[in-house]
Amino acid sequence: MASNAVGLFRNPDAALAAAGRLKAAGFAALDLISPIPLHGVEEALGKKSSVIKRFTFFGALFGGLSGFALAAGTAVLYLHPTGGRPIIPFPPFLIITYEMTILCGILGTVLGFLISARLPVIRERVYVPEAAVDKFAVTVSCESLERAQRAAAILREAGGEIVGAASSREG
Amino acid sequence: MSFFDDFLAKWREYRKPGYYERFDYAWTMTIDLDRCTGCEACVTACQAENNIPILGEAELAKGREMQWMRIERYWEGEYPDVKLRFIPMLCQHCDAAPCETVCPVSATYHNQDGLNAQVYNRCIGTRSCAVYCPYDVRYFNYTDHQWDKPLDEQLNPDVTVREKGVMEKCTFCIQRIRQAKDSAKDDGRRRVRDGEVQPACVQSCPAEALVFGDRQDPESRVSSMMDNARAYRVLEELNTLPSVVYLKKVDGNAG
Amino acid sequence: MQAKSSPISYADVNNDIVRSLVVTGPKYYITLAAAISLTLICYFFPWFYQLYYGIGAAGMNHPQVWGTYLASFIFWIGLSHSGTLLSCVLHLTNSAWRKAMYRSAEAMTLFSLMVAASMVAVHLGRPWFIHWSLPYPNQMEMWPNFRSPLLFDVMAITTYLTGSSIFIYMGSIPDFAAVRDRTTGWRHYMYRLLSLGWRGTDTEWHRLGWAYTFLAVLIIPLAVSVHSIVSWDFALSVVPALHLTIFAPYFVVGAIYSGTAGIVTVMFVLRKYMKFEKYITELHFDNLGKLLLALSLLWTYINMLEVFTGWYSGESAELEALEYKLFGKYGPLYWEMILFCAVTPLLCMFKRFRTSFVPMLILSIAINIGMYTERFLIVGTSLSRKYLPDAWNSLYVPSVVELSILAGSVALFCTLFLIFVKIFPSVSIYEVKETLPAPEKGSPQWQATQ
Amino acid sequence: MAMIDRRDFVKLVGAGSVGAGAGFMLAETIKHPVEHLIPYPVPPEEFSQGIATWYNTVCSMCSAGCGISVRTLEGRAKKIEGNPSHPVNQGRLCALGQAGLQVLYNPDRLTAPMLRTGERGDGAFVQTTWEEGLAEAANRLSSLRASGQVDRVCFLAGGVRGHVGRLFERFMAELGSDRLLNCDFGHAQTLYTASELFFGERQLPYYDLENTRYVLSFGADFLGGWLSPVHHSLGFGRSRQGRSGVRGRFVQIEPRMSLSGAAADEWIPARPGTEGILALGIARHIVEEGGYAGADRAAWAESLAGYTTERVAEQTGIESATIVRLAEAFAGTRPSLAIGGGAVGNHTNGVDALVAVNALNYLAGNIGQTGGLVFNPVPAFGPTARAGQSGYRALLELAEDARQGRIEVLILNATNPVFAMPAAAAFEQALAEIPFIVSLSSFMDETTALADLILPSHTYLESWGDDTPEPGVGFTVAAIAQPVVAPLYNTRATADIILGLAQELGLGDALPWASAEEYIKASWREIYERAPPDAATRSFDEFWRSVLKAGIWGEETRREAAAFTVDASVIARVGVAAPEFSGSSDEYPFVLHPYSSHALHDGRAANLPWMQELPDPMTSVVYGSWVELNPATAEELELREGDLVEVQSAHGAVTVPVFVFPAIRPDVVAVPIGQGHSEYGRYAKNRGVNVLEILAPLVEPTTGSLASSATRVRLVRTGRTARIVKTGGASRQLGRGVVQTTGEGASAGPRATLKGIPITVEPA
Repeated sequence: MASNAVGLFRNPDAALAAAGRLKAAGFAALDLISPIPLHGVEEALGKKSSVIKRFTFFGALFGGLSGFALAAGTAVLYLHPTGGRPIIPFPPFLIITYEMTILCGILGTVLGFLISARLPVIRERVYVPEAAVDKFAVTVSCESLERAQRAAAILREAGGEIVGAASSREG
Repeated sequence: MSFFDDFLAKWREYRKPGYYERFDYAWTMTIDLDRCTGCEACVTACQAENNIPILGEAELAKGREMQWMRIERYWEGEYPDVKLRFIPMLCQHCDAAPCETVCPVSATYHNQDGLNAQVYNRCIGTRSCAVYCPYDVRYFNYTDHQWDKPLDEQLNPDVTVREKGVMEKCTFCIQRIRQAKDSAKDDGRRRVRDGEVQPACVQSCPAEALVFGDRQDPESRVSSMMDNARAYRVLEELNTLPSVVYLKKVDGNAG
Repeated sequence: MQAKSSPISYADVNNDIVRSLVVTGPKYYITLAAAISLTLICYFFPWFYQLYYGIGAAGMNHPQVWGTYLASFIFWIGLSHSGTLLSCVLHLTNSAWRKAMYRSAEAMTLFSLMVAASMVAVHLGRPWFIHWSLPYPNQMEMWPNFRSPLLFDVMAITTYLTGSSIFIYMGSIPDFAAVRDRTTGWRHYMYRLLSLGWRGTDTEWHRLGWAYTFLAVLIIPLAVSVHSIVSWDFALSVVPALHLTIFAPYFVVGAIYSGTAGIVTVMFVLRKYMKFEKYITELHFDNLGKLLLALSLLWTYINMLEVFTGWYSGESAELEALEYKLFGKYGPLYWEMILFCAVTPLLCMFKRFRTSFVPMLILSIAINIGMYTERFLIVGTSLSRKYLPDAWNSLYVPSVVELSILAGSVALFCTLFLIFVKIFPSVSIYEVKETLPAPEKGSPQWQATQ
Repeated sequence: MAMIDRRDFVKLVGAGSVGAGAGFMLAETIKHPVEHLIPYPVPPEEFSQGIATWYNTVCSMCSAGCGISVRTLEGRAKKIEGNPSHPVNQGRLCALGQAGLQVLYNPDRLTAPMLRTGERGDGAFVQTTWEEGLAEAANRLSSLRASGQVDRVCFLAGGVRGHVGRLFERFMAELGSDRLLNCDFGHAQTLYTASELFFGERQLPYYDLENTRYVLSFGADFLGGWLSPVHHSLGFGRSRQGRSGVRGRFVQIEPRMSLSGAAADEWIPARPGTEGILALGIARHIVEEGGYAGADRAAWAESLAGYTTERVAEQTGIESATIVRLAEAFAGTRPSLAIGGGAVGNHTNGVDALVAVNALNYLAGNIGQTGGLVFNPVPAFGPTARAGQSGYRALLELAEDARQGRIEVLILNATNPVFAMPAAAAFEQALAEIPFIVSLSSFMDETTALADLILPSHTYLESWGDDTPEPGVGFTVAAIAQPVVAPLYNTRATADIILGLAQELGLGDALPWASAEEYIKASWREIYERAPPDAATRSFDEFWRSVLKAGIWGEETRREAAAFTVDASVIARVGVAAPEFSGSSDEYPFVLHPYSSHALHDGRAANLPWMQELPDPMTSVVYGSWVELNPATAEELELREGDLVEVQSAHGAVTVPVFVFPAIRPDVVAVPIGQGHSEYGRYAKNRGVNVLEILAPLVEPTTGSLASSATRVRLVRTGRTARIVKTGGASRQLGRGVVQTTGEGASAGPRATLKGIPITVEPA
């Protein structure tokens, strides 16, 4: 039965510090909820690497190819005489290619973002509304209530405003 | 995957050199400016043959004339040594037509006779072809045109009546070309004879200034006319390669 | 920096912006009603009449087959050019003053793009077949002609519309989340959907940062390409005054120029009527003013080039077209354009001018009038002076229908924008917070949000 | 969205209905009127779907008498083209001829007989039946016959040729009245008289333009509207580029550049009315220095002594050098051809001037030569009605008689004198005095509007008839006119009306034919009998069918170039007086040059939309009238295009917009004839001005025809302006090489090399 602990902090540094301590104490499943993107998160919770750039790249690649295929394919499959002009003129078709590259690049990026950020959310997760205004919350999800209470203790001594530990439906 | 095979097959076919340069005919019109008197018989002939609407004074005052064949007139010199030059201006059926590339829906394209064809029911009326045409020979239906009854009984059933929002232009009387081809087929001939098909303007020209034919046939009259030293094309520097060839007017000295 | 002028706390930001969404006075409803009815009367009814009568309802003739509809199209596309583009550039260069204004700037992009797209439909002779310009499987055995500059347009605008709407949406996901927590009823549901269940965890922020940056990188070249392509509708023809290599940069600069002026206008309106004095300050107008100055100089330079090269060629076609543009029936309009777009913006050399709001508003409107004139001159005069002098027969005068639709398109834009400010946080909550100092222990606002 | 309260609901409904309304409106607005491709559910059996039938007949739009082939589909006439086997137009046709379809299908045609109900001229008519109409007319005529006043019946026929014209003559003869007047405004009466005076026969010679090498045209717009434009154009084209190595040259002498002037190598604006003097100046130079070696040289020298180059130069305003140059070129180039006509014949010295032109041909030895003047044989049906044209003077007499009450009944056919006569002639007022006017016109023209009884004729495309072209083509030709479509309305062929009238009057035994068709068929028997081979080989019916098929019949009757000599008396009376003008030159500084419009001819085509929309060849103006001014004149008077000016003569004034015309003498203003109808259908009515109204009633003494070019006018600015609707724009090339020119003999140069995509055509 899983449980989690939440600690609210007034300012980002305290929250970061708390998070650092928890990590040191071996708590892995940390979430640092903040109203603004925090700097120095990497230092506290370790490096994050993102797969988005791959989505962007392959999206763009796919877009480029399909763009040219679209133009060239149309020209070939729906061919009519061009009065001596080439069936597949590169300069104009490169423009189509270019646009499609960017279009699919953008769509790929969005896809990458949603997947890597695990959005949209289907199931409820721990959330602290104040953290969308001016609080900084650290949430830890643990496998047992005991560990949750330990985490709560750490949070409290790290100067957490409101600290709570509870078991949740979430497994 | 049949689609892909189909694509490849066609692709190989088209990449054969000269596929898209191989035409059935290369219809050409030559206009001898030394014969042209500017009588405008061709204008009325075209209007009668191609169901060109009667616009009325108000539309014409807005500058929306629609006669596919028009006579342009240019003055030279000052009184009393003044000369007036006429030149019949119609769709030049360019081989490298700017209007064809710009049409987003391929409503105008180069057909297998080397004609610059306009597909009325495909046209969505962007009017960009008229912008790209250096000869200003494309005319737009700014509204639905009516014929006071019973004038509509004259309308030529071989030619459609264009609706509002559609671009139209000279077709070299494509309906006549088609009829000539059919009759050639009926007679078991493979090709249309020279002079067998004449657009309305050519047919009517009282001074025989207009000649129409297939320039690929070395015996045709247009070929011989194109060999004339006076042959030139209007705005040749634009490299649109028109199928209408003019013969220079001769400035004679009457002395 | 706002801290200097007035101490704002994180909570204030939320309060103000949520208020701007939920608290709505009668003034807003009156404005909205006015905008909507104007749109109907000036835009849709004339358009229906035109559909019934044919394009003849407009004043175009032969060979002047293009008119104000296309001019408006370019104008709106141009107006769309600063919002997202500027936002991207500033995001990448990481300049703080962007943060308070970029949201509404991007909205401007979005809506002017929509209006522009609608102008295409108005311009067409048979708009009920407009879908033929899209590649879709059909019975006609025909697909669009990808050689056509107009089809480049279709592609470019679709891409740009998609790109900029995604960009603005992504940027506001955290704000939707913030608003979600503070709203009730249907609004709550709406924002819950829009925010995709955003929580604001460090991971989410990290991913958003990456994606946002990638989008910015992709959208900048896109925006440049879009207006280049618009310019190619003209430059790829063989019409004397349009067949110019400089057209693409000319259009892009012009677009950013008028777009930036548009931002100034929008900023002013937001600041005044949405009570955002705290967030939109002299600083923004100062920077925008500098930008306007630079752009106006660039624009003037290209304009001079256009005229000079045309004149220097000494070629009849070029000269006639040029002469008609400068001294023809529409000559006065040309000089009006020069006055509005090349002369008056020089006032931005003075900081006092840049930082005073009303003058900047007037300037920005003047610039956009001038820029519309430029587009009208490009579309409305060049075709009257093509190669065959015998065809130069009649002057193109925009008809009542055209002018009404032009006015109506403005109303349409306003309508869209008015709806926007009630749905989107028109100032970015979290990015504004980023510019604020982090809250301290015992800060008084804590109780406030209990 | 949880729940919707009433207000939201109302909002939604509102939005929805707006959307629906928009959609509906859209659907409505883009609807296109339904066109029925096949108009007949049950087609008549004479046509088969989609296959055209061609009928050969004769064009009646002008007096040239071209042969036409009419393409008919589903019983409707679709297109008029030239009849290739007709020697006059050889398959070609002018704009006016092709517009004949709009005469047939004109929306403003008279559809049934009508009787006047209200006052004259207020256009109140009531429909009636043919029986009643004919009875009404017959009553009038028979009562006059009874009272022996039948000479008070006047038939005003517009110079209809062929046997229909004959029928009129016979009818009037049987009726016992000799008042048959043929008058057609465009008719070149002076030309006939001139050739009668010089050649001794009252018919026009054939101008062999095709083979000539030098044309000297005095005022004759032979490519525009003069006599037989299509045939002349054919000749012109062939003389220009039809012969290898030879390019016919030609000089046009006229005060205002016409279509022919534009085509000419040189355009010489001589003082109006002095063209004849110029001709004699050239003639004298040919006689004196040109080495004319005829037996009658002395007589000519004596007769032409007065016309020294200097004096002629002084009178005509042309340098002596030019005169000498023209003389030498004309006499030096063989064969050459001098043509006179148009405005030259419309001066007070018209006939003399045209005689002078004939003399020129004689002195250059062009008479009877290929490429010169060729005499025509007697027309197939003998001398035609047109030869007996009665001109302006006859109409004045008619008007006078009418005023004196000496005219009881006036029958009008294919003529519109109220429009064509100057206001000074007070013809309209005279008509008011005539108790009973019958009009056979197909349209409600100005004269028909004054009629008491209208018996509308078929148009020429619905009628039977025949024709001999004028001028002839050098050999005997007769063309048949046949209906190409079933009659559209309750109208009758003119001949049928006359025959019906004859029946009513009991002249049946003299005019026994049941119908026009029968009459024409009967009259062609004599043609049939004239041709023995035909008579021998095939029956008349076969002959008849072949003629109907070909539309033309001819016989090789060229007159051999007999040595033609002029009688001394003729030589003695050769001479051209200075032209007279109405109005003093200081009060009326400009000579008015009215010319028949290219499209509208003399106004008869003003009701044809195609012709109204045909840009004037010289000015590109459509719909409406204008006055042409030399640029210098316009500058002097500070007038610009579109300024409305009042053109005032001593006999009236018209208000027209100015058109600055580069090729007109500064002392001449020109106004086209044809517009300014007060009736004549929706396309013609109240459009432009009718310049004929203000002409002075001066006549050419010999023929009594109207000297229509002899009026002086002044221009008074009104200060108002009017938009001249025209299709043409800038009138200069600006060095863009649109129309390119080259020197003579270029055709012999190296072959042109035209760049092109190497398009390969599928091998046969």
